[in-house]
Amino acid sequence: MLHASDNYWVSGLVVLISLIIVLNVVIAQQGRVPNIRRIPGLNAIDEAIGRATEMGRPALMIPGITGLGVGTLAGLSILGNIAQSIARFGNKVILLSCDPIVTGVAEETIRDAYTNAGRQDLYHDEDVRYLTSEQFAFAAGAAGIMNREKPAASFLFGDFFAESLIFAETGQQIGAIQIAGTPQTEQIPFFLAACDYVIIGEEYYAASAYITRNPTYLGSIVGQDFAKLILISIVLLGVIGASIVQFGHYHAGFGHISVELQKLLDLLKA
Amino acid sequence: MDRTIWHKMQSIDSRYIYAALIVAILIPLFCSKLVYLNIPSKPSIDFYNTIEHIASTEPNGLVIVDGQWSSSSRGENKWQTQAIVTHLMMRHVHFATLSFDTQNHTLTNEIVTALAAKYHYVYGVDYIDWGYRPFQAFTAMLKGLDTDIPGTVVHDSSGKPISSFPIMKGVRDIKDISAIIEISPTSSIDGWLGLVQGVNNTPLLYAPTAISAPKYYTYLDSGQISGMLIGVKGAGDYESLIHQPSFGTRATGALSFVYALIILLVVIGNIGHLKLRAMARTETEK
Amino acid sequence: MTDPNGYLQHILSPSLLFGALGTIALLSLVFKENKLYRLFEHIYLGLALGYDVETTWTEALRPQLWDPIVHDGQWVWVLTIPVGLMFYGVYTRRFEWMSRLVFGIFFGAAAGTVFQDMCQRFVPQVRKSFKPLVPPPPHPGDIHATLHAVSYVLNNALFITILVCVITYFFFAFDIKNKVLLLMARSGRLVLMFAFGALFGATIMTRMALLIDRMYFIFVDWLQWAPK
Amino acid sequence: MKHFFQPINFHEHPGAFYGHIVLGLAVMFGVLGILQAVPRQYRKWIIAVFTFLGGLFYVAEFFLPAHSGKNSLNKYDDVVANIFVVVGAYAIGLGVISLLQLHVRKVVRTAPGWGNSAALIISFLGMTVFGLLNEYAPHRLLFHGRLFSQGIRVTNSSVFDFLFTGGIANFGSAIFSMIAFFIASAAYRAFRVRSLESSLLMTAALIIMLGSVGFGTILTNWLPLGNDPKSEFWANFRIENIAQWLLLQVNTPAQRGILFGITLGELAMALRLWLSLERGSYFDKEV
Repeated sequence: MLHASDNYWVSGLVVLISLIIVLNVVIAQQGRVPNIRRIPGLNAIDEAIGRATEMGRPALMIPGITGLGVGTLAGLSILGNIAQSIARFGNKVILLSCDPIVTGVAEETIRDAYTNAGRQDLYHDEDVRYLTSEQFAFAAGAAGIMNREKPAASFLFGDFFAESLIFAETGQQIGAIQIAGTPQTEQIPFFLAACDYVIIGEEYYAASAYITRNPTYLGSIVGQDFAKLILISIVLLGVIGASIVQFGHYHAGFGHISVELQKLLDLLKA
Repeated sequence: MDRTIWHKMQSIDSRYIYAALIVAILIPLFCSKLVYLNIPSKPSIDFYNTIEHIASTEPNGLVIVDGQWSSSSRGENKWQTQAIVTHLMMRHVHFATLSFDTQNHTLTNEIVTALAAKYHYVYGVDYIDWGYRPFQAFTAMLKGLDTDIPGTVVHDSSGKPISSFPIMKGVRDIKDISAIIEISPTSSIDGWLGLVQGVNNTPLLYAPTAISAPKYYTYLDSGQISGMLIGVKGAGDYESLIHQPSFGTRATGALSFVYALIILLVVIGNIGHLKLRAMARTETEK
Repeated sequence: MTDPNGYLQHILSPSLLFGALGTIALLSLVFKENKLYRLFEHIYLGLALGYDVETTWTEALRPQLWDPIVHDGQWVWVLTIPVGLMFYGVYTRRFEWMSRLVFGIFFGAAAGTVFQDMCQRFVPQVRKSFKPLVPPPPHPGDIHATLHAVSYVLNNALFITILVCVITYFFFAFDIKNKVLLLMARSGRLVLMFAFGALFGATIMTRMALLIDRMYFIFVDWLQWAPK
Repeated sequence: MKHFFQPINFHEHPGAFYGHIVLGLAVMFGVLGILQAVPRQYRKWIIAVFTFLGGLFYVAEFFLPAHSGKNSLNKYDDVVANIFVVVGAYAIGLGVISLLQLHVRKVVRTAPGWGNSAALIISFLGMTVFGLLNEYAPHRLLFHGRLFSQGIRVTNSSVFDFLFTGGIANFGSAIFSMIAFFIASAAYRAFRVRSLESSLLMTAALIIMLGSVGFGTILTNWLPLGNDPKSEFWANFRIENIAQWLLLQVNTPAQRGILFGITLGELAMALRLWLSLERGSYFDKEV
């Protein structure tokens, strides 16, 4: 499906969901700020930061291994909020980046975090390091740095792939508290096995809302929940429709209805 | 409470685990005479039976062997390729190799030429190498194979027109192809499923890495894929089916040792954990 | 060893020796971080960065900037240079905001493709979830017709139940008090754990095959101690 | 105006060629100068406008009605894609400066570990130089002589092959295979009957493992393979078929459920980015 005009029902559904999200963001920005449920993994962030400060060891951050995409930007947003708390505790951050542009954005994000916390004196250029764009060379470099700098806390938020277990298991073996999240669901089993706290699926995109309680994020979450309601009802209606169509094979009387219903079901066929 | 046996059982140092893992791999690597308990899985048997059926019913049938793997997944795909090509040559089935990855073209050729010498397979008569095409041409080539194979492939890897070879006599389009074999770590088989398999219901055989196999079980159920060699165990299965044990068999043996080690470790860890929990509970009850 | 000189030459052939020493050094990290690992870690990072730079020229800048300008006279591509320089505002205080400007353009581009991605990749998944709870008419001559019908309906019912329960777990803003919904959310998380366990198990074989292949590279390809 | 941007043959009109370049650059730097001169409080608004424009092309290209698969913007797809590739490629310097700055400083100050930093810099220069030489003059002979009583010829491409196939490819496989070690230790530690969730994680993993290896499938090998219709029912209870059923009927809907949530999260994040509604330390900063 290259263009919206290929199937107006599909693109219409996406536009409807987009409008619902934007509407809820605007509503929340005008004061009606909703509340959201607890996300277990994220309560541990303060505990991890406290521990790192007590032990006088830095905190490690990795914003995933892809370029500037929506997943990486969500990760940087979370890491920026965490860095601000770390700065307030007067501790050091080491952020390892796998993409030149992400390095530039990360440098500004961490520098702003320290400035907002009034501790720009603690921020050094070497705290944000670009290693390489090659997946496994980056993993080798990160594992080496983790073993040598021995961070007490490790925050892994972004797009991770096969190398995810190298970061997580290395962090576990140097005794760091690890909190991880990624939109790549195939890697969540490995974070579950090796990290202390893991945020799963859409919790990744709800993390910033949960940490900052910012109206824009909270409004967006409400919009996403409404969208989920719509999708669930579409699926259930589809299941009922498909069942009736199947039932039509047994009763001739249903023949006409099932043809119409089949057309309705195929509206969402890209 | 000094470190009791139960503590030790639930917190074995990782380095001992890694040393045991290396030993579990090296034993089969060095002892090629060891006999391994291996039961071929049903998808492997279906793969084998499909080739056997072609060998007995279509003596001049042509099979396409498409390779998309490179050295990064040679640990699984190399041994699958070797077992498949061995079987094709044993049963004197004609085949044409094709690659959409430069490294694959050299790696596959190394395997085929080595086996061709052993089975006296003649280039141009028993087998042919359609050569390498850039991946950007993948979709266009697949569509072309449906209707006009000589026009789409045009020349073999050495540049000679393929219609000049005896093996290609009478091969016009996909109806003249007995089966398609896809050996790949990626989901490139989606192209064959979407553009070629349905045209003439040509049997499609797939040799993926173990990690990408689950996505395609649905196609096994629906019959769109006729057989599947899953990872290096698929290669081991196939070697035992054609009674030609090679490294695939030993690698499958190593897999069995490694899995046994992991399951043993999980059991030990749980025994230690449950015992300590029971002791702690009796402690609190006192 | 039939021919010691030949064997020595094989062992010491540069490419093979470099690869084998690097493999041993890098894998030694699992036991303990050591000097040899550190050296090959830095060599690997240097090589990878060098390769980044080389491929940036050969696969991006030469074919899409240099050749069009020099060979096809498309001088207009030179105008991308000032935009590219804006990145380097990050190193100055005065032009720092300029780097945000060009980063912003990239944010916009990353966001702009989301509509097509959702229509092309996601909505078909919604469509494929319309699984009927009424079995299809049986194939003629199928002795297990009722069995197939029952398994068809049960499998589809299970599929839809799991799908809806997992989605229910990801509700954040609605304060779920209703008992049934709470149960669905809780069971959604449990099914997720079960699915993640299955995913973990399905990944092991490929990862182990990689280590077996590295052992093959060291003990068969290089040292030739183990049989081929 | 459009004529101004037309290609100019460098050999026939060198003057016009350079003239257009100088004029074009002057205009570009002029625009940047104007942007720089704009009062500080408008800068955030300018960034928002450029972010919106950055995304507008792809949104418009998708939503403009297409006739027989094409709409008026499709002919610019390649040009826009190339612009992002070329401008993005310029950022490589950010990476090189960030990495080399750290290591060159270490070497200059002979700080501890400077030897490794020197090795990094030498490898970097080696791969860059021989990578490019391999592109432009692969077969140039660098050295030939005798080693181990055999003549050897060293060319640019053989040095590149030493660094790439010998180095990068093997090192990549070595690090990739390290994951096998970590899977074993992670499984040992995580698969414990500690809670209902970890028990479920363990059970599913063990079923899949037993279903994919020899000694596992033997547990249910007494059941029929299921080739003929009569034995088809019992074949379902073979462990490899249970494993396959788990991956098909439990894992797939669970993954799809996650996908529903994640895709909505991506859409919401993308909308906030595109419309500059995003908040957080990077976006709230006064510029």
